[in-house]
Formats: sequence, C-alpha cells, structure tokens
Amino acid sequence: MNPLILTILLFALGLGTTITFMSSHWLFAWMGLEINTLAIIPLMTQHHHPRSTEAGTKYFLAQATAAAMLLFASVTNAWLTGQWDILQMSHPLPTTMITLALALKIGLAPLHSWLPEVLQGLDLTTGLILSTWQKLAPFALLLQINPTNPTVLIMLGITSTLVGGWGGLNQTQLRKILAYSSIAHLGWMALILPFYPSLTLLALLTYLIMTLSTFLVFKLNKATNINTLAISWSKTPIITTLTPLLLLSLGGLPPLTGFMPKWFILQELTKQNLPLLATFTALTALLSLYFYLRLSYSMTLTMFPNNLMGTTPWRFFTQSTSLPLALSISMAIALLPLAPAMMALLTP
Amino acid sequence: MTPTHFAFSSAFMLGLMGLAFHRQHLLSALLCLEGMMLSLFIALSLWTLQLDSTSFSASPMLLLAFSACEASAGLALLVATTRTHGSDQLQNLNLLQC
Amino acid sequence: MTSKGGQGDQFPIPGSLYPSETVEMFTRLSRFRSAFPRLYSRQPVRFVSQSKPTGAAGSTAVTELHPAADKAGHGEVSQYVKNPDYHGFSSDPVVDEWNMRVGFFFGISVALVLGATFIHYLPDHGMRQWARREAECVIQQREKEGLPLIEENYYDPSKIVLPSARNE
Amino acid sequence: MTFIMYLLLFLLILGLVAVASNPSPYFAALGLVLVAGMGCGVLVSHGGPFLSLILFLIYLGGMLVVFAYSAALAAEPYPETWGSRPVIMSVMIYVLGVLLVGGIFWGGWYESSWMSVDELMEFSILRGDMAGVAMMYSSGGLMLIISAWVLLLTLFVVLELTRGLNRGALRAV
Amino acid sequence: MLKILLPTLMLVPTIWVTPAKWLWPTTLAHSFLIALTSFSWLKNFSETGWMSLNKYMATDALSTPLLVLTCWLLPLMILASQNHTSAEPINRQRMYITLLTSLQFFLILAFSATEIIMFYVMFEATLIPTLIIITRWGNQTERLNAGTYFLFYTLAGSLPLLVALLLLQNNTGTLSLLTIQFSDPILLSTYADKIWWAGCLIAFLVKMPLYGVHLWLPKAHVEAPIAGSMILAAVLLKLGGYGMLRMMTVLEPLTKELSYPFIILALWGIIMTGSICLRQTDLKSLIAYSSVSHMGLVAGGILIQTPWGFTGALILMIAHGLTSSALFCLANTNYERTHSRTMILARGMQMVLPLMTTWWFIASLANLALPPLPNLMGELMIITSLFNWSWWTIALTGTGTLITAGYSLYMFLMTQRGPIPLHITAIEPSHSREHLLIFLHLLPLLLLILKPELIWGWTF
Amino acid sequence: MVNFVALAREHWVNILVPMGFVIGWYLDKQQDQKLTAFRNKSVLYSRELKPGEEVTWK
Repeated sequence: MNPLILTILLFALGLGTTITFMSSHWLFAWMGLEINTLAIIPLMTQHHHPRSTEAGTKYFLAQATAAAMLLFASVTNAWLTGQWDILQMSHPLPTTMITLALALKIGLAPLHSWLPEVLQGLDLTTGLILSTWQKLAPFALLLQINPTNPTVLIMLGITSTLVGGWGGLNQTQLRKILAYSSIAHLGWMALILPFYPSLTLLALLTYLIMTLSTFLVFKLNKATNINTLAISWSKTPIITTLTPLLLLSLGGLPPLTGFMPKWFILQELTKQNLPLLATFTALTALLSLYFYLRLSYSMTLTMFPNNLMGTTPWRFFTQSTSLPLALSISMAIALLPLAPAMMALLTP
Repeated sequence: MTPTHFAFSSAFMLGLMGLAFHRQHLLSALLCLEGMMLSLFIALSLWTLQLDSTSFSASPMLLLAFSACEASAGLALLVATTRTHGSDQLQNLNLLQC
Repeated sequence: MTSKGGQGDQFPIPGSLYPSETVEMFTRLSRFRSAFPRLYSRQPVRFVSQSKPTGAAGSTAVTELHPAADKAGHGEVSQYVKNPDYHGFSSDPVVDEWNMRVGFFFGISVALVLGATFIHYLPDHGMRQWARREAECVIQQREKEGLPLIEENYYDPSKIVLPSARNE
Repeated sequence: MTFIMYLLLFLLILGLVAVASNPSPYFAALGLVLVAGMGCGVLVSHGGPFLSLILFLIYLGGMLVVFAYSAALAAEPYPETWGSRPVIMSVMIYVLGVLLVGGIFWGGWYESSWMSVDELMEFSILRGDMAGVAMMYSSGGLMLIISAWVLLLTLFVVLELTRGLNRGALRAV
Repeated sequence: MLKILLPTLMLVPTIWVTPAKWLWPTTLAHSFLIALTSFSWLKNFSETGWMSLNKYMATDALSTPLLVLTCWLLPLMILASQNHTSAEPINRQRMYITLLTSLQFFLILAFSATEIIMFYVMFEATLIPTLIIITRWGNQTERLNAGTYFLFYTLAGSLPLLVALLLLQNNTGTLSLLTIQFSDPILLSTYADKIWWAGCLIAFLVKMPLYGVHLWLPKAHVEAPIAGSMILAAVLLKLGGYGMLRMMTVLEPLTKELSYPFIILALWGIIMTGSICLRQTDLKSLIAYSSVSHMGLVAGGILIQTPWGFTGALILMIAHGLTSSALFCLANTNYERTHSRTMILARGMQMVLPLMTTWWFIASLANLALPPLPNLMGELMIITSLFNWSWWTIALTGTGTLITAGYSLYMFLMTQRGPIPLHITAIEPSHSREHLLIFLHLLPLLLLILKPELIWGWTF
Repeated sequence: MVNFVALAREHWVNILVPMGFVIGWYLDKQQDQKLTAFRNKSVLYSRELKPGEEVTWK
C-alpha cells in the first residue's frame, strides 16, 4: 500500500474515534463511527487475498448495519423525546436499541458471530487494530448512555462470557481464539457497565494492554495457529517463557494483571447484592482459561520434538523494535500491585 | 406514534430483516442497507420539516453524503469479492467459517 | 477450517529435491533424518564421559521425554567410573566435591546445628513456662495468705490511669 | 391529501417489502427506486421540496443508477422475481407482519398529523430546508470539512479496494 | 518479615548471574541460610500472638510452623532436583530454581498475610509456578492432563471462595485476620448463608484434598517432577488446612451442623484412600493417596473445632509435610535408578542399597505414626477429639490407622524386601546427596519430638 | 592479589542474598518504629521521658 494512502487511512481511523469521543450529538457520533469503519476496510483488505476481502465484506456489513441501527435509534429518540444529546437519553426503547447496536459493533454475544470470522481473515497488525482501537469509540458511547434498566447489559454480558469461553474451546486458530477471548472480556465489561462504569474502563484498559502484548507476541512469532506456536520457543525463548504468564493473565489468574478487573467486577457485583451472578460469571472465566492453558501447553510447557541445538528451522533476528512488546508484556503481567493507583486514575 | 413514524420505522425494520434473513446476493444485502439508509434519510428530513428547524435541515444532506460513501465502499467491496470469490453469492463467503 | 498463516511455516522437505518417483520414499526418510542433527549436536554438550555414542544415540531418540534418563543406568557408563568419589551432585569432580561440602556444611552444620541450638536456647516459647511458674507462685502465695485465688478487681483500679476528660 | 399521503406511505412500505423479500438484485433495485420516489412524494407533501429534490437528484439520480448498473451486471440466467415461491412467501410474511404491527399501533393515529406545520408558508420562496442548506454552507464549517474529507477518504477507499491488477478484470458473473 | 522475603527475592538475581558451574552450590547455600534465618520466627513471646508485624504481613503461632516448613523445603527441593535436571541446558536449570524460589516467595506471602484477600491471591498465585513445574518438567505426556486437573479443580473451588470472601467483606467491613474475630457475629440463617458457608470452605477442602474432590492430587503427584511432588505434599496441601483453620473463626455458628457431612466424608475418605493404597502398584501414587488419607484426618480435626482438634491438625500437617516429602524423595531415588514407579519392578532394594533401606524404614514408620514421632501426636489428638465428639468415629479412625500401618508396611516390604529382579542388578549406589536429602527431612522430624510446642499452634 | 580479584569476580553474587537480608532487616526495623509510635502518644502507655530519650514518632 502506498504510504501516503496508509497515512491518510490511519489518520482517518484516528479522526473517527476522536470525533466519536468529542461528540455530544448522536449524528456526529455516528459520523465518527462511519469514518472509522470506512477507514479500516482498505487496511483489512490490503492483501487482496480472498480471505481478507471476505473479512472486509463481513466487517463492513456488520458495522454498517450497526451504524444504521444506531442512527435509527437516535432518530427514534428524536421523534419521541426531541433530544439528540448523547447524555440525555431518557426513553428506554432507543436506549435499548442503541445498546444493541453498539453490542453488534463491538461484538458482544449473541451479536458476536462476525467477530471470529473477521479476525481470522486479517493479518495480525490489522487484527490488533480491530480488537483494540476499534473498541474504543463504541465503548465511549456505551459509557455515556446510562441505561435505566441493567437487564439488557447483564444478559449481553453473561451470554458473552459464556459464548466467549465456549466458542474458543474447539479452536486451533489463534486469531479465532483471540476473538473469542475478546468476546469474553467484553462480556465482563458489559456486565459491570450498569453498576460501575469506571470498572468498565479499567477492564477495557487492562484488556487492551493484554491483547496488545498477545498480538505483538504472535506477530513476532509469525504464528497464526497452535501448531506454529509449538516451535516458537526456538525463535524467541524468553518471550516464549513469558507468554504463558501473559495468556494466564488474559485468563485472569490471580497474581497477574488480568485478575484485577475480574476481582473488582466481582466485588462490585457482590456489593450490588448479586452474588449468584458473580459466581456464575467467575466460573465462566474457567472456560476461557481452558483454551489459554491449551495455548500455553503447546507453546511453552511441552517440549516439541525438536532441539534447541538441533534442527532449528531458522533463528529470528528481530528487526522490529521490541520496546512496545517489552513494556506491554511487563504491564500485562505485573500490574496487579498497582491496582489502587489505576482505580484512582479511572474513577472520576 | 404517527403514521409517518410508523412508516419509516417499519421501512427500516423491513430493510434490517431483509439484510438479516435473506442472504443470497451481496448486492441484495447492499440494497437492503441502502433501503435502511433511505428510510433514515426520510425520517431525518421529516423530523426536521415537522419541527421546522432550520439548523437541522443540513443533517439529511450530511446523512446522504455518508450513506453515499457507505454505498460506494459497499460496491467496491462487491467488486473486490467478486474478483476473489468469483461471484457475489453470499454463501461463497465461507472461507473463514469454523 | 483453514489457516491463513500456513505458508512459509512449513519445514522444507529435503526429499523434494529428488526426482518425483523417489520423492515419497525420501520424504519418509527425512523424518528420520530430522533426528540425526539433534543427536550429534547434543554429544559434546551432554555426553562427555560417554564411551559408546552410537548406542546412546539410539536411546536418546526413543526417550526424548526423559532427558535425565539418558544419563544414568541402562547400558550407559555410570558416573562412578570416571569419579569414584561421586556424590551425586555434578559430573565435574571439583564441583561435585564442593557442592557436597556446601550441602553438608550449610545443611547440617549451619542450618540444623545452629538452628537447633538457637531454637533450644530461645527465650521461653510463647511465655508458657513463665506463665505456669508465675501462676503457681501466685497461687501458693495466696493460699498462704488465705486470700481467694482470684479477686474481683484483678488489676488495682487505682493504678489504672484513665484519660481525663481534658485529653479527650 | 390524506388519501394521497396514505398511498405514498403504503407504497413506501411496500417498496421496502419488495426490496427485503430478496428477489434477484435486478428487481430489488427497482423496489428501491419505488421507495425513493415515494420518499420524494412524502417529503414534498411535508413541505420540503428542496430535500425532496436532493433525494431525487442525488439518491435516485446518482446512487441508484450505480446500483442498478451493478445489478444489471449480475446477470442471472433464472432470476428470482416476485412471482417465485420463496420470494412470495417472504413477501407474504413481511406484509402480514407489517399489518399486524400496524394493527397494534392503529389506535393512536390522528388525521391532522398530515398537515405540515408551516402551512402558512406554503407559498413562501424562502423555505426552512433551503435556509438550512444555506446555513450549512455559511456556518457549518467543521461539518462541511468532515463531509468533504469523508468523500475524499471514500475515494481512496474505493480505489484501494478495487486495486489489484493481478486479479484480472471484473467478471460478468 | 521482610528480612526473609527480601533475601528470597534476591535469590532470583543470584540464580541468574551465578556462573553456571556454581549454580547449584550457591543456591543451595543461600537457601539454607534463608531457612536458618526463618527459624527466628519461632521466637514467640508476644501476648497477642501476632509477631513480626508490618502492614500486610504477620506471623502467629499458627502460621509460623508452616512458614518455617516452607523455607526449609526450598533447599531440600534444590538438593532433590539436582540430578534429574542436570541434563538440561543451564538456562532451563536456572528457570527451574527460579520457579521454586518464586513458589517459596508466594507461599511466604500466603502464610503470613494478614488480610484474607491477600491470602487468597497468594493462594492462587502458587498455582502458576506449580503448574509450570508439573507440566514443563514432568515426565510423561499425562502431565498435561494432570496440570489441567490441578488447575481446574483448584480454581473451580476457589472462585466461589472469592465471591464468598467479598460478601464477607461487605457484611463485616473488614477481612483483616487481626480483627475479624472481634467483628460482630453475622446472623446466618438463610439458605444463601449456608451456600456461603460452603463457598468459604470448599476451596480449601479441594486443596486439602477432601475425599471426593481429590482426583487431581494423585495425578499431579505422579506426574510432577520430584520438587513438585515435594512442595505439593509438604506445603501446598497445607495451604488448604491453614485456610480452613483461619476461616473457621468467622464461620462460627453455622459450622456446628453443616460440617457433619464433611467430617463423615473426610473420615470415610481415610478408609477409602487407605484401601486404595493397599492395592496400589504405583509407588508415587501410593504416597499420594496416603497424603489424601492423612489430610482427611486433618480435615476432620479442623472441622470438629476443638482446641485439641486444631492443635492436632497443625502437628499432623507439619509432620506429614516432612514425612511425605521424604517418601517422595525416596521414591525418586528409586525412580532415577530403575526408571519405573511400579513397585513390583523394583523390589528387594535392601540387597543393593542397604543404607537407603534404613531411610525407607524410618520414613515408613513415620508415615504409620510410630509412637514418639509428632505424626502420632497429631493423629492421637485428632482421634481423641473426634472420639469425644462421637464414639462412632473411633471405628473409622481406628480402622484408618490400622490400614495406614498396613499400607506403610506394604510399601516398605514391596520396595525393600524380597528377591531382587534380574533387570536391575546393575544399579548405581546411592549418592551422598540423597542421604543428605533424606537426613535433612527426617532429622527435623525427630528433633520435633524434643520441642513439640513449636508446632502446637494457637491453643496453648 | 590477582587470585583475590578472580575470586571476587566469580563469587560476588553471593553478596546479593545477605544484602537482601540486611535491607530487609533495616526495613523491618523502620516498620517496627512506625507501628510502635503510637505508644508515645497514647495515654495508657505514655510516661515521663528519660533525659535524652527520644520519641519514636518524631
């Protein structure tokens, strides 16, 4: 791709999210989302491979539908209450519709089916953008509407954690696994959204960090399925050693960063007198943990029949800069002791 | 709920259902999407006209501009998928299924 | 169903260089071949004291999952042949000796002996003996004086200085 | 007037039914033309001739032509018309569904809602929607810039998407 | 507190910068020094029971013995795993010792936490190093299965615990171990409270493990490398017992009735797992099941909630920690020579390794609780308190003791006596390292006879 | 002398763990002072300071 066009597209990608962040008017927010969608499609299909084109088409259909639904909901809101302001949503019907539209946009179950397929068709860089940056704008909107009735979000959240855990169990493709992991994490965020939006932000932040480092690791290893992971230790031994920790952090095992949002979310849910929901959600996390564990098994914890000094296919001398990787991995593993600071940062 | 409100709401919903349930041609999906955008355009214009709001009457045109962009991007994707998959049948887009 | 990243990750099969009739055979052979570099590259590192490398090579190929098993027993030369004073620590006699000394010194002389001494001469654990002795003395004294064994005011109330209202 | 409005709205919905019932795109595009035409009518009768004109010129004249052209390229030997069985089934279902929902909401309708609000300005030349367009050009600077930027972006997007000389020409299937 | 914790942390850089040649002696020496320093915790003369306080950590009479046991286990693990890792690249050896050290670090934090949530976090934190040790350094491919079982049994038990703890925090406003026993007793009457009670205990009962949820333990023990088996048997199981002892004060009024099924299950488990041991062919599996049996006794002693029960549980935990760890080491010495855990394939060891037989003898006797040993003291205290609760328990505990004696002798006779099979005639003599290792297990056990108040716990 | 330098180069790492002990001991001490500082303030424990004695909570 021409670097000039790439620059323009990346700029538009940033612009779209920024517009959505800035806007207080639904039309303007919708415009930001549209710009975002338009800008990422050429990035997705830049290889003109059948798979990437297909992913682009599916993504386009899902996002355009979601955006149209969003706008329809806000028009309905305008017809019903005469209000275009994002923060002043009062009627339950448009609020619910907007919630559903945004759920479709970020891929919350049961509106999730596009996400694994689309992510599977992308290269890892675009996949990284899709599963991190593209979530920001919809979440900015989700955080601003305050739904009067938490049921929709709770149902979406529970279904997502369940589907995200369940769907990833049978996968061998890393990007699909990451997509399901994304669904599960988004479920946690949606679950806590009606009760404590700051925790949604916290969960989003930690999810972004962890996903960033996971994608960077896979990119470094050029790995897109589990089998490729199995020989990654002959390429970058240290990263391979750290990756199980990273994956278990995604799974939310205690001393790692991924435990922090889960802990706080469970605490808030018990505070809201929903211990059964909290227990159920906590147990669904085990489902996702299983496939993370499987990844770590094949990546690090089993010795592939291949020796370090023996038939190493090749050695990577990484040309890429490893500073982001180092930073994000260390953040994704060891941020738990900083939990109070992060909460202080994110609580308004 | 006024008849106009009902009309564009049901028009939008029909477009959405057509998009969701019938998946044969990519072009049909795009047409349904266009139908949705059209009903949105009508809705927005009618809202503006009924309130006689001057400052809002620009919004349908912005909407139209964006929906034109969307339509052209959709058609470009149609071209791209037709090139790679051989036809615009949506059931051909099955390379990424589980 | 499909993988995108399949290309390029395949290990190049050396058999494919040969004419097509023999390709299949050589592909099959190449699976064995991939084991060989592993074997001879491993020799200088691990089997220093080994006298029969070929026999050991066969066993490593089979027991890939037991690296430790290659080392001792099963037709291999034991460490004792090279170093009769083998202590089980290291194949290098000097390190072995030192390691043994360190282990015994720190384990027994320092940790056990010093530790046991320390624990033995600890001040009364949990003040239990003191409490016992104290209680017996107090009881004897009170019995001698004819007082009841315990009084209502265990502490003398006049000795307890309560904070006055001014300090509150 | 009321009758015409009902007719327009009914045809609007019917056109969407025609699109959504998934005939071959050839006919769906026709349905969309119907919808756009009815939309123009509705807008005019609500007192928005300028927006109606925009819809007619830009949407019908610009975009739908492209769509119709694309639909015409998709030459099927046996296209599904509204007469074929699955399509007529879905048409029935959709119409029934619309009637059902309409029946539910029937009660609260009132006739006067047809009249456009600015009845007295019916013959005025300076209409609200035109003034709004003028405002868009005079004071809606950021919006204009963004819209223009999006159109430019779309140009790049389309070029980038349809690039790829090694994939051959557009195929006629 | 920090004077142990910081050296443990500094052990990690030491491991990575030591010259490869001196890696094992250096870590061994330093870990012994740390263990020696940890004896200073045994100096206990505080009136409140809490010692070496700082903001997050403290020790009291209950946690001190377990802490010292943890610190003592690290050098022993280093000593034990020296042989089987020696074929690996040096960096993997370093990684291995680092994992063991991190395990000690987490365990110290877990046992000395003053906040139940901190205990919980560290309780879970020990899972990761243990998982890696089991699945990375285990021997068979079944180790992956074992790792999965290990992780998922524990987590499925402990995630409800987290929610239960958070509920407790909502109700009482604190989770500090220093003050929670002084907080107002919670009114517990509804069904939800009973579920909460179960949620508070099940995590620990899985970790103990209670009979019925014990399936992960034999797998993990059998598949783990020697250091993993040692730390698992010696300390990690005791996390469950420790947690239960701590939680019992909070759960007060409900435990009286609700604990019946668990006590019965624990006692029944003693007999069942003992019987499994009697027909076991796999040496490590036998020792693992014997652990389950002993832990059933500990669980019974804790659930009965008498001072004697608590004390007996603590004594038995410490004694069993040393004993079973020693037994695993002995099993490993056999395994390293015969490459088989099957007892029938490695009989008659007395003929070839006579001195080892002495160690086997002492360890077996310790396992079956020979009179002066602390094992007996613990078992007797628990059995007595159970008997005081209900006379019928003596049938179960008595049979259990009998079976314990039976399988301990069975294990000893199977491995040591009888004719020596022909295929293991060319066996290596035992190393000084192994003698040292077993000696360092058994001597503390013997010395504890002389000063048992160190492991008596709270109640005296 | 050279021998000593070589020895130091090879075994300097042994200083790390004792260093950790010393630092930990020092920090423990600090912590103790901090946690017992209340004694000087509380009415129950307070007493006349001896001449030259310092309060710990300064």
